[in-house]
Amino acid sequence: MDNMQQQFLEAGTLMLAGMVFVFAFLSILIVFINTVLAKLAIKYPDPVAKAVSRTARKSPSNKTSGEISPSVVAAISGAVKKYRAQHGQD
Amino acid sequence: MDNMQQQFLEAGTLMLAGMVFVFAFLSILIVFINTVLAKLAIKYPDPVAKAVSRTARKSPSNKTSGEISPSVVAAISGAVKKYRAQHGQD
Amino acid sequence: MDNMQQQFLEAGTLMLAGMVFVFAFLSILIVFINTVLAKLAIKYPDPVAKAVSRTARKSPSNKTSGEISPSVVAAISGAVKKYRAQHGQD
Amino acid sequence: MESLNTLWLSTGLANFEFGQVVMMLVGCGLLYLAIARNFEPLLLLPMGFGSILTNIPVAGFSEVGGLLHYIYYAGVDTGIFPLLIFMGVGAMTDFGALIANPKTLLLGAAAQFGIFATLFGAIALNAIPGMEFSLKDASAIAIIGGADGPTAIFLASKLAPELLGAIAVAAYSYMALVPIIQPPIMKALTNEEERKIEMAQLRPVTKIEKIVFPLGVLLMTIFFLPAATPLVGMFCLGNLMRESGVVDRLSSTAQNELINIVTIFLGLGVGSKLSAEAFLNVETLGILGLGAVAFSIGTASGVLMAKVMNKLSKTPINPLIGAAGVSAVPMAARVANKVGLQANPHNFLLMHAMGPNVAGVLGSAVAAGILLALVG
Amino acid sequence: MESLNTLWLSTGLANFEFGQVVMMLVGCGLLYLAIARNFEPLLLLPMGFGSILTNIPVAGFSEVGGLLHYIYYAGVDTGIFPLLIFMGVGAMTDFGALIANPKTLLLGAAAQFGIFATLFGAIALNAIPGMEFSLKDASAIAIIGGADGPTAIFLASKLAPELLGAIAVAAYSYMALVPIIQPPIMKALTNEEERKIEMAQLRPVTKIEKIVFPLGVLLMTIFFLPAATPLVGMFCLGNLMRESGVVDRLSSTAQNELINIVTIFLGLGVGSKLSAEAFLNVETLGILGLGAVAFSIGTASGVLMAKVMNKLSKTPINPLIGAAGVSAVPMAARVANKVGLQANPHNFLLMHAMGPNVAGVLGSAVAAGILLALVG
Amino acid sequence: MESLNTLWLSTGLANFEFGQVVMMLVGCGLLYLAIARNFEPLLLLPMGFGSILTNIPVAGFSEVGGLLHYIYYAGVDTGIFPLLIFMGVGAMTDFGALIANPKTLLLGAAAQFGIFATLFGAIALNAIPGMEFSLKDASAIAIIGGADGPTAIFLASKLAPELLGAIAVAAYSYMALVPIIQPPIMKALTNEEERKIEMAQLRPVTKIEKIVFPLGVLLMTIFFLPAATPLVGMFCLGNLMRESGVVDRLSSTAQNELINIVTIFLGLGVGSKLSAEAFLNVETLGILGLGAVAFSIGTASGVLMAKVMNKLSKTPINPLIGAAGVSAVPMAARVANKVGLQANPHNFLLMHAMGPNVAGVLGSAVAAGILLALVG
Ligand code: NA
Ligand code: NA
Ligand code: NA
Repeated sequence: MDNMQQQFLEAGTLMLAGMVFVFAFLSILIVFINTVLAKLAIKYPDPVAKAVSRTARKSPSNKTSGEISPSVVAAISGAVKKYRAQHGQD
Repeated sequence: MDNMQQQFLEAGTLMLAGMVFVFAFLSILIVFINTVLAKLAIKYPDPVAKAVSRTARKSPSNKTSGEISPSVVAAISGAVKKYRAQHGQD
Repeated sequence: MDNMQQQFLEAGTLMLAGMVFVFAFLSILIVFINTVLAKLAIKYPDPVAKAVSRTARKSPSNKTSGEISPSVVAAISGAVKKYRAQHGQD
Repeated sequence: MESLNTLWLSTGLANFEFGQVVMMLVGCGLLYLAIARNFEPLLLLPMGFGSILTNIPVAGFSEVGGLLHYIYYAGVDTGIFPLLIFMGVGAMTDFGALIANPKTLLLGAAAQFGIFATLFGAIALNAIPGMEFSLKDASAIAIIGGADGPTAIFLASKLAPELLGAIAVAAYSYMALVPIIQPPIMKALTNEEERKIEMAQLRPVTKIEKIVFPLGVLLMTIFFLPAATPLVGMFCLGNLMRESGVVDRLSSTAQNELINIVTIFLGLGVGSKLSAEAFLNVETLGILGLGAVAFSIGTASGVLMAKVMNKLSKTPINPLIGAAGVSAVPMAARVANKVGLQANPHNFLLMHAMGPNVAGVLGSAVAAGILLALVG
Repeated sequence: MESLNTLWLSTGLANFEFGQVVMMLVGCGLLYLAIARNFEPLLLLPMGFGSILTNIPVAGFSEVGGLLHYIYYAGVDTGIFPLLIFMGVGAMTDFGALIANPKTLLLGAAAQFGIFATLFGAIALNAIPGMEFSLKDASAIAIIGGADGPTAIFLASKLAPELLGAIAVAAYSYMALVPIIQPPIMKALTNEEERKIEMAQLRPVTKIEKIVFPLGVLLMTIFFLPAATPLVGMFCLGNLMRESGVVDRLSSTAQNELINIVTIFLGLGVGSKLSAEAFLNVETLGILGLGAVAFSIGTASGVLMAKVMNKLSKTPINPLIGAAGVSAVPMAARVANKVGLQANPHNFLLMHAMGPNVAGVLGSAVAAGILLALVG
Repeated sequence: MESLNTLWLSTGLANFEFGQVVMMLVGCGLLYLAIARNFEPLLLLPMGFGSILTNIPVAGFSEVGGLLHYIYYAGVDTGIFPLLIFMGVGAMTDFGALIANPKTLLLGAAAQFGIFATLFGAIALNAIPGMEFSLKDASAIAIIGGADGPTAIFLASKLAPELLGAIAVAAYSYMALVPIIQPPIMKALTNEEERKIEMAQLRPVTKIEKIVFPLGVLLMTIFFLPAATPLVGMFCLGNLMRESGVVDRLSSTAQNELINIVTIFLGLGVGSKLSAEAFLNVETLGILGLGAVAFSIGTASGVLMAKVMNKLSKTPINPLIGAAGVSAVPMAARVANKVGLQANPHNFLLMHAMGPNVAGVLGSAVAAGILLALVG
C-alpha cells in the first residue's frame, strides 16, 4: 500500500500543479487580450467598407470571392427561364 | 509433359472449386436479401416525408442540405438583375 | 587564389554551356511549334460547334458540364421568389 | 479435395477466436451508435468499421503488410493524423466570442478540473484488483475529461498506446452524450433565477485581433509549455490560415478535403487498436466509468466557476455557459443555449457559450501539454 | 569542352536502349487510346505517362530516390492505392437495383466463369514454347476476366508483380472495348424474341436495406473468405459511408478528391512497371490474348445463365442483362441497354442491368479472394 | 515542488537559445510579409509558421519523431512535394499565347541569363572572407534567378539542402517583389516609343496543338536533358491532363485540393530548414544579395533580347514583354501589361506577355536540369 500512497501523492501534486498552471496560462491570455489585442483593435480598426467582402471570404466555397463561375450563371438564367415558364409569370 | 498434366489438374480443380464457391457465396447473399433485408424493410419502412430530404442529401455537393451559401444567393439575385436587363423584361 | 581562378573558369564554362543549351533547346521548340504543331493545326482543326462545350469543360467545377445539381436549381427558384418579393416586381 | 480443404482452412469460420467475435460485436455497436444514434459518426463510423476489420481472422489487417498496420504506424503512432485534424479544427474555429469576452477563458480553465480529478480517480481505481493503471495510463485516461477527440487520441498514442482504442471509444461516446450528461448537472447546480440571466450583447471583434490572437496563444505556449506546441501550434496554424484572409484556398482545403481524408484514416487506424487483448478486460470498464466521471466533474466545475464569476462580476454571467467549458464544440454550447431557453424563452446563450467552448479546446490542449511534460 | 562532353553524355540520345524507345511508343499508344479513343482515360492517361517516364534513360524515375519508385512502393506494392480506389467505388455504388432483384446475383456469379476458364487457358498456353506461366501468374492474368481494374491491380501486385503492367494494360483496354467485344457475343447467343423481352419494374428499396446490405456482404466474406476482406471490406466501407447518410462529407471526399488523387498516383505507379524487360516478351502477347478470351467467355456465360434463368423463372428475364455480369460498371449495363433498345425501342434495360453489373463487382472480388486463398 | 521544478525546466523560457529567438522573429517577419504585404502568402505563411515551430526549444518538431521531420523527409528531401506542385502548376498553365507566338520562347531563354550570371557572381563572392560557396551551392543559389519557387526548392533540396531555407525565402520574396524590382529596370532600358508599341492580335490556337505541345516538350527534354525530366515531366503531365479534356476530374484535383494540401506541407517542410545554424550567417546575406542581382539581370536580359528581336522582326515586339521571361507567373506578365498601359492607355500586353512568361517556366526548368546534369 506504500506504493499506492506514493502514487496518490504524485497524482495529487499533478492535479494541483496542473490546475494552477492551466489557470495561470489562461489568465495571462486574458491579460493579453485586454492589453495587446485591445490596443491593436484601436490602432487598426476594421475598414467599414470591407465588412461585406470579408463575409463573402468566409463562405465555405473554394472560389475566390466575387467570381461566379460561368456554369452557375448559365444555370441561373436557365432556371429563371424555366421558373417563369412553369409559373406563367412574365 | 507430366508436369503440365499436373498443372492442368490443379487448374481444373481451381476452376471447379472457384465456380462452386462463387455460386455458393452469391446464392447465400440472395438468401440474405430475401430473408434478413426483406424483414428489415418491413419492420423499418422509409418514412414518407423524408424522401425529399434524402434526395437532397445524396447530391454530390459538400454542403449540408438546405443550406445555400450566401455567395450563391448573391450570385443569383445579381444574375436575375442582369438577365432582366439583357432581356428587357420587367 | 589558384583555386578561385579554377572555380571562375568552371563557372564561366557553365555559364556559356548553359546559355547555349537553353537557347538551343528553346529554339528547337520554336521549330517544333512552327512545323509539327502548325501541320497538326491544319490537319485537325477545332470543330466549330465544340467551342461552347469546351468552355464549360474548363470551368473549375468538379461537375460534369451540363449537370446542374438539384439543390442549386432549388436554391435558384427560391432566390427568384425571394428577390421578387423583396423588390415588389411581378 | 485438397483444394476444398485449403479453402475451408482459410475461412473465417475455421479460425475464429471468441475474443474476435466479441470485438466485432463491439465494432457493430459503434456503427449502430454512429448511424442510428448519430454519435459522432464522422469518427465512430470508420472506427467501428476498423475494429471489425482488425479482428478478422487470417486477414491480417493489422499485421505487417496489412492496410490498417500501415495506416496506424504512418499516421496515428507518429501523431500526424490527430495534428492535421487539429489544424482543420483550428481553421474552423472562430475565436470572436472569446476575444469579445475574455474572462470566459476562466470557465475553460475551470472545466479542466475534470481531467485532473479523473487522474486522481484512475490512481484510486488501482485499489480494485485487476486494475493496474500507471501514471501514464491514468493521464491518458484523464484526458477524456477534456472532451476533445484529437487531443485524447494524440495524448493516448504518446502515453498509453495499448489503451488508445478504449480511450477513443470513451471520449467520442461521451462527447456524443453531452446533451444527456450535462443538463441534469447544470440544473442541479443552478436555480431558476440564475438560468434566466440574460447576458449583454458581445462587442464586435476586429480583424487584427483575430489574426494576432492565434499568434499570441502560440507564443505563450512556446514560452510556458513547449510540450503542448504540437497540438496548439497546428491549431493556431489552422486558425491563422482562416483569419489572415490571404490563403483562403489552403484554409478551405484544411477544413474540408484534408480533414475528411485524415478523418477516414484516423478512424480506421484507431479502430485497429480495438483488439480483444487490448479491449476485453476490466480496465476498459474502468476507463468507461472514469470517462463519465470526468465529463460530469468538468461540467460541474465549469458551472460552479461561472456562478462565482457571476457573483464577482459587474456584468451578469449566466452560470449555464460554464458547462460549455469542457469543449465538445459546438455541442456543449448548444446544450447551454437550450437549457437557457427552457428557463427563459428570450435568453439566447449560444454566442456567449462559444467563448468558454473554444476556451475549453485551448484548456484541454494545455492540460495535455502539462501531462506530456510531467508524465511523458 | 569537358563540360559539353559531360552534357552530351547526360543526354537521352547518348544513352537510349532500343527497348526503352519501344516502351515509350507503347506509352504514347496508351495516351492515344486514352485521349483520342477515350479508353478509360482516368487510368490510362497517367499510366501511359508513367510508362514514358519510367523508360527515360539516366533519369532514374523508378530507381531508388526516383518519384515513381516512391509511388510504386508506397502505394501499389502495399496494395493501399487499389484499396482506396475500391473504397471510392463503393461510395459511388448504388446496390438498389441488386437488392430489388437479388437473383441477378447469379448472373454476376456466372460471368466469373471468364476468370476461371482463363486460368485454365493460361496453363494451357504453357505448351507454347516461350510461355511459362506459374499458377500464380495464371491467376493474376485470369482476373482480367473480372473486368474490374482495381481488383486486377491488387491481385497482380500480390501474385505476379512483374506482370502487373501488362495485366493492367489488358484489363483497362478490354474494359474500354466492352461496347465492341460484347454486342456480337450477345447477339449470337440470343434470338430477336429474347432481346425484346421487357422486364417488370423494380420495387423501391428502403434505406435500412441499403445500410445493412454492405454489412451483410462483409460478414459473409469474413465467415467464408477472409482473403477477400481487404477488397470487399474497403468496398463495403465506402458503400456504408454512402448509404448511412451520417458521414456525407467523408463519402463525398472518398468519391471525389481522394479517389482522384489516388488515381493519378495509381496510374503513374502501374505505368512504372511497363519496363522493356517486363513487357516486351511473348508472354505479354499471351496476356493480351487471354484477356480477350476471358472477357468473351465471361460475357457468354452471363448471357447463357440469363437464358436458363429466363426459362425457369416466373417473371421474364431479358438474357441481355447477363452480359453486364462481367462488371465494367457502368459500361456493360449501358451496352445491355443499347442492344435491348435496338431490338425493342420501348425496352429500357439500364436499371435491370445494374443489378448483375454490381453483382459482377462483388463476384470478381470474391474470385480474387479465392485465388489469393488457394494460390497466394 | 519537484513537479513544479520539472514543469519549469520544461518551459521554453528556461531553454531558449539566442539563435532560436532570432529565427522566430524571422518567421514572424515572413508571416508579416505574407499577411500584411501579401508576399506570396500561399507559401510564405506556412513557411513562416514552420520556421517558428522548428525553433521551439524542447518541442523537437524537426527531430526524429517530430511532425516537421516527417514532412521534410517524406516530401521535400525526396523531391515529391515540389514535383506535385509543378504538376498542379502545369494543370493551371495555358500555353496558348506561347504557341500562337513561338518566338517569345527566345525571351524566356534570354531571361535565364540571370541564373548563369548569378552562378558566376556566387563564385566571385568567395573572395569575401566568410563566404564559401561550392559550385553546388552556387548553382542552388543561382536558380533563384529563375523566379520559379518549386524549381528552386527542388534544385536546392538536391544540391544544397543546408541552404534550402535561405534560398526559398529569397526566391519567394523576390517573386513577390517583382512589381517593385522590374519596372525601373524596364523603364531604364526602353524609351517611350518602344513602350508604346502595340502588338498584333494573337491567332487562335487549336486543341490538337495544345495537346501535342506538352508531349513535344517532354520528348525534347528526354532527348537532350533527361536530368530535367522530373520537373518538366510532371509539369507536362499536369498540362496534358488539362488540355486532353478527358480527365477533367484529375486535372481539377491537381489544380485545387492536391496542390493545396501539398502547399501546406511544402511550406512547413521548407520552413523547418530555417534553423539558426543554417540561416544566421553571412552566407545568407550573400544569398539574399545574389537573388536580387539574379532577378535584375534576368529582367534586363529579357528586355534587351526583346529590343533586338523588335529590330529584326517584321511584326513589332514591345520590349516590355521581355521582362516577363523570368517567369514569376502571372505577376511578371501583369507588370509588363501595367508598364505598357502607363505609356499607352490602349496597349494591352497581358496576353502577349503570357508567352515569354510561361516560356520562362520552361526555361528555368531546363536551366535547373543543366545544373543538375553538370554539377549535381
Ligand atoms: Na476541453
Ligand atoms: Na467482375
Ligand atoms: Na523562370
